[in-house]
Formats: sequence, structure tokens, C-alpha cells
Amino acid sequence: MKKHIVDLKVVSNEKLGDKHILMKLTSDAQLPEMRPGQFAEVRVDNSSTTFLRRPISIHFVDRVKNELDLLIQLVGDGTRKLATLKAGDTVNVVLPLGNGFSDPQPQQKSLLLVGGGVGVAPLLDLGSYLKSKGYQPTFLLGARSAKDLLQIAAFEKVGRVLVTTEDGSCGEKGFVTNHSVLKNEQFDKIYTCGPTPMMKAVAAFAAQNAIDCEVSLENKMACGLGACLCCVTETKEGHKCVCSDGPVFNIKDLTWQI
Amino acid sequence: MKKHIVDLKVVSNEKLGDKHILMKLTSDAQLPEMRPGQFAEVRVDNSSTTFLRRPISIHFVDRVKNELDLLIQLVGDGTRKLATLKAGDTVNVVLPLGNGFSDPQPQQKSLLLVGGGVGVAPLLDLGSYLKSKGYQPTFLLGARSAKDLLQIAAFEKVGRVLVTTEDGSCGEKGFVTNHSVLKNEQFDKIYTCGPTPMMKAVAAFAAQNAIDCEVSLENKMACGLGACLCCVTETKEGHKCVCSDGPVFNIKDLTWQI
Amino acid sequence: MADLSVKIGGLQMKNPVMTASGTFGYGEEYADFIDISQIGGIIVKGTTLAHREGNPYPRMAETPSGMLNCVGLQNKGVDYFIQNIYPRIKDIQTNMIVNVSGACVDDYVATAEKINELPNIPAIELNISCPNVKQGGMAFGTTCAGAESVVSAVRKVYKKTLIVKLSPNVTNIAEIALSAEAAGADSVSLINTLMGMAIDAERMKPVLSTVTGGLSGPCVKPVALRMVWQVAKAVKIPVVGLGGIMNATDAIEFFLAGASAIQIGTANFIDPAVTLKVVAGINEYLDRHGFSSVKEIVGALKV
Amino acid sequence: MADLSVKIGGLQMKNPVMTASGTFGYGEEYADFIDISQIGGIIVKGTTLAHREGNPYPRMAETPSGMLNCVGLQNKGVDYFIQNIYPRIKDIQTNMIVNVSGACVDDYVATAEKINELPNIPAIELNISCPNVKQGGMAFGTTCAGAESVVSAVRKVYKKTLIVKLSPNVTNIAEIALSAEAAGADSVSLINTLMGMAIDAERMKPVLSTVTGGLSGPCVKPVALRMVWQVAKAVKIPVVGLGGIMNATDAIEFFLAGASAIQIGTANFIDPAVTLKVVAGINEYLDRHGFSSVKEIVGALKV
Repeated sequence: MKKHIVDLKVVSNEKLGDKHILMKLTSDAQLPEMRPGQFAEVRVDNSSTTFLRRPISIHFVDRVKNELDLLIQLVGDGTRKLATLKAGDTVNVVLPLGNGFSDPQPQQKSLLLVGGGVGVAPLLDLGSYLKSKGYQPTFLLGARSAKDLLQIAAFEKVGRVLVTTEDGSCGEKGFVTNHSVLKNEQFDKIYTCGPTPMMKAVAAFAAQNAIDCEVSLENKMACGLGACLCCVTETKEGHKCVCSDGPVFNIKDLTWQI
Repeated sequence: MKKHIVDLKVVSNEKLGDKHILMKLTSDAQLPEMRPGQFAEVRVDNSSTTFLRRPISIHFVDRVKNELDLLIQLVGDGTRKLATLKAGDTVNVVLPLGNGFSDPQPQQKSLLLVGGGVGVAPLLDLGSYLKSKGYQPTFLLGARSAKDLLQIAAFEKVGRVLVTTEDGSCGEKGFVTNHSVLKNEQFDKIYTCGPTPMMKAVAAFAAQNAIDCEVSLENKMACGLGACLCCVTETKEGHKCVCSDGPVFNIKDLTWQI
Repeated sequence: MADLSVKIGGLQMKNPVMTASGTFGYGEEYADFIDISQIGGIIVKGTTLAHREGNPYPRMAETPSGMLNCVGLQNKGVDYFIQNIYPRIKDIQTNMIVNVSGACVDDYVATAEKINELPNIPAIELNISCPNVKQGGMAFGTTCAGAESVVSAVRKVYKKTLIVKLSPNVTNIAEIALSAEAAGADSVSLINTLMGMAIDAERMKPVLSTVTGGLSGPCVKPVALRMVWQVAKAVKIPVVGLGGIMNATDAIEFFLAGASAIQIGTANFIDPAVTLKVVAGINEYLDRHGFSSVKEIVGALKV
Repeated sequence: MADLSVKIGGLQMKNPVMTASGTFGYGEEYADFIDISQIGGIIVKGTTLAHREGNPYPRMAETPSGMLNCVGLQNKGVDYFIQNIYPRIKDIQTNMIVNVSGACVDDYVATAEKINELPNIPAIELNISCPNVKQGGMAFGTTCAGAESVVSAVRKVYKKTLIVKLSPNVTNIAEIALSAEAAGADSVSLINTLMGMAIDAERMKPVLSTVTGGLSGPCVKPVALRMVWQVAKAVKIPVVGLGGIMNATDAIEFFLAGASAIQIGTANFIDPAVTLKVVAGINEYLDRHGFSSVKEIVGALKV
């Protein structure tokens, strides 16, 4: 898919709790083609401390409104600077980057999308895409506590939403891998994105039950294009770039001890 | 005079033509004591290119409104970044720095204040101060063209204003040193600030006519406190810091070939 | 339109802008953004005799106005390059240059010998300054004897343009450059990365898997300019300057300091289209200052 | 409240934060902003045997995340210091340390000998790394023999704490540090400035009167951390770390890399009150991480 360097206009930049923002971007031209699971490299301007772009996964694309939504966790100076952008501001973005999630195989009918923390971001776009293809995706979203759950309403518009919280303040108490749906229902494919321990637990469950499983990794990146080789992960074929060979990998290609 | 590090609030930040801004600053607390000819070191935030503070001379202090005016020429990234500040923004300033202009001697009655370009900045504060002391200062202000003249209205509130422009579009045609007032009137003391060639010409005139003359120099600075010794100028006693020994020097102490 | 063409040894370039090894992949990675054939030269990533997995993740740390990396010459080896990559890139209409690294002199020689056989590779850049590999790499670039040994050995087998990439992590870089020149280098390129380190204070751990890494970006530009200035005064062969070039003005500074050509590295990560903007900006500067050729400003600094 | 006190040779400091020579004047320049007696140590500006006018203006260039300077040790000489400045500063209730420079060994020795007689100067920092003077300065700091010669000569006449300030413009700084240690240094401080250069492309001229100058500021922090790490592993004497420290987190990084104390330089220009903020921030970090003394994190990097 052709990559572009584009100046996008901020439609809105909403604070979600104190650790995340939802940035809606648009363009006078039509937004480039993108696949669920791909990401954007966002340039951070007017910062004395941030030098590199910030890789942000594509949260949702509204083709009718010609809007791109980014769900961003505020982790450092760079993302905090992005949080100061206001409606009407311009942000320079390189996208779409990486390979997205792959389509289900013909025999794969029941699909589970498991997300944790800000890792839920790419799953909204993925779920919407799958729904448009006639699937009925199930979202299994985990968080520490009810207040940490992100975009639940948006997910409910797309498919069934199951929730776990560590403190039990919403949905079932525990981690996503403790959710009863994993015992009570059969899934043909699992897509997951979130903290590494969570993804490894999900991958272990998938492996034990011989379920096809794709994970979306998030490594520190520089170029985002597969040129600098900084963001590599171990695979059965050696080091591969998370930015250009991923960020989505099938667990059978990784060397995770699961 | 005690130096302070203060966060000041921007009251207004007006563009004067395309090369200058007039920034009005205030504070909840009373503004520190300052002398005409002293300057401030202004911190430039949110810039990926500007590292050091910018030395800006004190243009005017309104004790009634508790406002400090800075007249700033847009020369590089740092000053252009300052031009983006809006009313309500905060700017961190170290002031007052350096030694100001000295008071006239008892026998010095008729005072001429000669400014060129953005060098007129400190003369407004100086003129107001002298007026408050019962003097009737004469301003001789030079510029390339009428449109390059700065703050004329403000100067006219304080004293007599004479103008020269290189293209003759306002006042007498030529340089400040060509102005007829220098032939027709006798001055006891000259204060000047502007481009070095202009100040040297003014200094030469003063020397030839045995007129006491003070010049305000503008060298590249780092600390503004006399610590780093970067902004030195040649004096009869060797290198001296423009920031702490100046920025105002009596021409008899400099080594200018005039 | 000024004449931007320059010659580095036998290497004829349409303009003096190259891409730095390890920052531009094999060129293809940037083809969506710009016509890469309009770049004066593309130095593809570090190639070694054998396949190298490189260093473990994490390999990158952001620093004030720059970044550290410790990739460690990850590549599939020269044979893989010849069989699988060369056929893909050999017809790109610009100078495709291979950066060659090794752990010992024989490795350098064997790799250079193989690349010498590739008709569409007009030059190699001998990397004697990689700070991120255990043996070889920087070792050869930090002593005159080391530089002399590897450059003269490669010179014997390599017949085309030989550029030697120098390490800034030395007391006297001009000395090393003179040794490379004496050993037969057609040109020297500098600077490679400065050896640096980043620490995560909260976790009390180094940020990089290898503890130390190579610093690049605008933060190193003042050091790079100084070294280009020192080397250009010392050697007769053309100097290729790099180190923190983000725009055309930076590039002009390197020409004035004595560089005959420049490389753009880290800047490609922030703006994938920066190379051609720099080419255009150099031309604009030359026109505005009334120069008919970029050659006129090489070493033209008024001191 | 953690214990911030540290000892450098015979030098007892209430906290590990010092000011770097040439960035804090004689301390008085900053007295309006902070209680300078609360700083662990104040290293006053470079002092030489004879009066020095320093280099011509311009002496400063702003660079990405840093600055270049070429002041060139402007000072009125050690006798003027003793007669006119020492009486003013001798009762400041912290360690007032004099940075000593010279063009030849005899100059260093003569200057150190005179300062040895001042009861309220508990230590000197021997500057063998100034990049901005023609003779001496960095020359002594770039070879083991040079360092050994000047340090051992000064050691003979100087009885109090002798800190030797090292140059980063070398291939192997650990070697130089070992030579200084062997010659009797009580401590080494590093890094002095990296030699750099800035060019005004429009005017086609160097920005600095001396063409090259010394680079400081956050841009050099990765190089400084790496060198402190290398030197701290090599020597037994305490290391004083500096280079681009802007805040307490930066300072913590230097402790973890092996520095027993740190110096703040260029940051004083951006925030004249930064020193005491760093002292407070170090204490906050130690409390938060459950350390009872700053000594516990010196060299505590987990690798």
C-alpha cells in the first residue's frame, strides 16, 4: 500500500481520562488507503526534547467524514506535546506503515479481538472492517479498573463487547485470559494487541487450543520504514522489523516461550 | 539592582510591520525595579532549535499598569517563536540585567537620544525617565524608510521627535548624523543605541564636539550575568562583558577608532 | 540552475547529496515518497561477508537533538546481497554504493572482492568506524596502522571508487584520514557516529542492549563540521561530509568546511523526502549567491 | 531526607552538586537567585599564572541543544585572584574550588603553588583539556605522557584535593584517566567540551573568532555518560561527571554511570537557579527509590 507524507488537520483532540487522548484528523484531500493494524508516524513539532516521530496505531477511519482517529497514550514529552494540539492545528503524518492484520481464512468464522490498555486502539478499526466483511467480531477488552477502559461505546457499535477488570469494577474480575467466554465458546481466530504479558498469555491460550492468533507488537522505532533496523523482534527467521515486517505477527512466526 | 527570575503574563503581543513585535507583559506581583538601559533574558519555550535565552532591552515600564513592554526584532527562530506568544501565555524572564544609562551630570541640560532600527527600544524608557526628572529630551530617530520607523507616537508623548530616513520618505533625508539639528543646536549629552555603524558615527560626532556620549551595545550573549564571558567588547581596560559591565558604555572607555 | 555535479574519485554524481548507510535501507523503502534516482548516490546498508543478526533489542534511544543506535550491522551477508538484493536495485538510475564492514582484514577484502564484480555498483564505502560491533569495526578506524592495513588490503582487490568512512572517536582524525589516503583511498567520508550512552534513571538500566551505541543527528553537527574542516585541510582526496545534516543550510556549511559531497542520515527518519529538498535548497543557495557550480563553495570558508 | 554528602579525595561536600568552571563566574553572579552556599561546591573560572585577555569576540555560537564557546581562559591571573577576588569569596560557606590552567607545566605548578597557600580553597581542578588556547590546555589532556607530566608536577607542590579535568577529544579517555590517577590525582572530572565548529552559511564565515570552539549542553550528554562509564570502570579514584546536565534526572544518570559527584555548567545559563533544583531532585529520587544515601547509586547501573 502506497505510503504518504501528509499534513492533516486536527478536527478535535479529546482527553480520555488523564492518560490518553483521542485525536481526530482530517484532510482536504481524501485520506490515503489504510488497512486495520497499520500505523502512522506522527511528527512532534515545537518540542525541545522530542526529536523522532511517534508511531501511533490507526484507531479508526471514517470514510464518510474522511476522518482518521488516533488513540494515544500519554507516555512521555512527545505524546504530551501531541496532547496540546487544538482543533485547526496541523500535524505532519507518514502513513500507512507496516502490514495490518490478515483477513480470516474461509473456515475461520468466529473471531475474537482481545485488547488491553491502549492496545485496544487498532482493534476498533479491525472490528469495523471485519463487520463490513460480514463477520460478527467479539471484543474482549481488559483494564485495571472501569475508569481505565477506553472507547467502550465505540466498540459496542461494532460488535459484542466483553470486559474484564483486575479490580472487578466492570465486567468479570481478573485478566482477559480468565474470562469465561474462553471456556464457554469456541473461536477460530484471535487478534490481540496490548501489554506484552497479556499478549503472551493470550498467545499461550491460542497455542494450547490450536487457534490461529495474530499479535500486534509495539517496539521503539526510529524510521518506521524498515530502514534503520532499530525496532526488531525475534522471529523464527531471525530479527525482523516490527515497523515493516509487522507490527502484526502470527504467533507461529515468533519465538515466544509459550 | 537585585536580579529576579520571574514568570510574566503576556498582556498583548502586537506585530509592528513584518520584522518587529511589541510584547506587553505583566505580573500579579509588582514588577521588579529596573533602570533605563537594562535588559531582560527571555526564555524561549517549545522550540526545537532555540537553546539559549534571548537578551531583549527594556523598552518601557508602566508602573501604573504594572506593565513591561519589550520591542523585539524578529531575527531568527528564537524571536519568531516569541512572536507566536498570545495574550495570557506565560514567559519566563530574568531581569533586570546589566547597567543602565547614567543620569546626566548637573551641568548637562540638553539631552539628545539617538536611535536607529530596533535600537530605539531602550530610548523610550530612558526618555520617560529623563522627562520624569524634569529634562526635555530630544529624540533623533533614523530608519531606512517611513515604514521602518518604530513607536513614533509613543516617543512623541515623551519629548521632541526628529526623524531621518535614508529614502527621505519621512523627516530629513539621510542618516541621523546628517540631521540639521546637530548643526543648529548644542547638546550636552548624547545617548545612542542602534546599528554599530550608526553608533560609531554618532560617537564620532560626539567626540569631535566634545559631547559626553553613552552607547548601548548588543553582543551575542549566553548567560547575561557576566559569568560566561562570551559577549565581551574591547575597552581601554581590556575585554569587558556587554551583559554585566554594559550594555551601556561611555565612548571614552571604548577603543573605537573614531 | 547551478551545476550540482561532483566527482568523487571515479564516481560521477549528478548532485552532491548521498544517503548515509543504515538510514536509507536499499533505497526502495523511500521510493513511495520521492524519485530516489534523483539522489546523487545511495549508500546501502552495511554489508559483511557472513550473515549477521546484529545486536538484541532495544537498539535505539532518543537523545537531545539526536539518537543513539546499536543495530550492529544486521545484514544477510554479501552473497545474499548479490543474489537477492542487487538484481532488484541495480537498475536504479543513480549511484548505488555498498557500505562494507568486517571483523578482520580478510573479511573486508573478501567482501570488497565480491562487490567489485558487480557492474552497477560503482563504489564502496569501507566502514572502519562502526562503534557497535565487538571485533573489527571501529578498531580499524581508531589507529593509523589499523586504517592503513585494511585500506591497503582492500585497495589491492577493489578497482572502483573506494571511500573510507572514518570514526570521530579519535584524538586526531586528520592522521587517520592521511593514513587512508596513503593506503589508496579515493575519498574519506566522515563522521560516523560518536560513541554514546543512554540510561533509564527510573529503571536504573542502560537504554540500549549493548549499553553504548552510536550518536547521530543535529547534536553532532558541530563536531562533524570541525572534523571535516580538519580533514579537508590535511588530505588531497575529496571529503564526503556527514553528521546531523537536516536541511540545505546544514549541507552548505559542510561544503564550506571542505566537503565535496555530503550524506544525509538520521534526517531521513524525520522527513523521508528530505534528500531532494536538500538538493533543491543547495541549488537555490548557489543561484542566490551567484555561484555557477557547487564546486565553487567547497572549502570556500572565509577565515 | 537522604544523605547527600559525598567525599572527593579530602574534599567533604554537603551534596554532590558542583558548578562547572566558566559557567558560574565566582558564584556572586548568581547570589541574587539562590543561596549559593547550599551548592556542594563552586568551581570558579579558569585561572592562569598571568593575566589573559582571552580570544576576540565573537566567542559563542548556539547549536542544536547546546552551544559552542571560545572564551580562551580570559582571567586577570592568579595574583589578582588572590588579592582581589579571594577575599570576597573566601567566606562563602561551601567549597570554593579554583580551576587552574596553563600554557606549560611550570605555569600550572606556579599557579597551583600559590593557590595551595589559600586556606579557604580546599581543592583545585586542573584543566588539561581547554580546547580554546593555542599552547597547553588540551595538549596535556590528549596524551598519557602529557597528562602524567603536568599532574605529577602539580602533585608535588599541591597538598590539598587535586581534581583533574579530562578532555573528551581523545580515542581512549580511560587511558588518560589512569595516567592522571597514577600521577597522583585525587579525582578526575569529565567531560570538558567537545571540540566543534559553527559556520554562517550566508556570510560564508565561521561563527567563532577562533573558527573552532568547545561544545557543551544536552547535545553532549550521551558522550559524557559513556565516558564517565568507561572511566569509572577503569580508575579507583572518584569520578566527577559533567556534560549537558539540565535537571536531577540527568544527574542521577551520571551517578548510575559511576560519577560520585556532578557539575552543572551550561544549564546555569538557561536557569540561574537550576543547581538547587537539582539538589532537591536528587533527594526526591533517593527517597522515592528508598535509598538512604546518594553513595548507594554511584555506579549502580544494572547491566
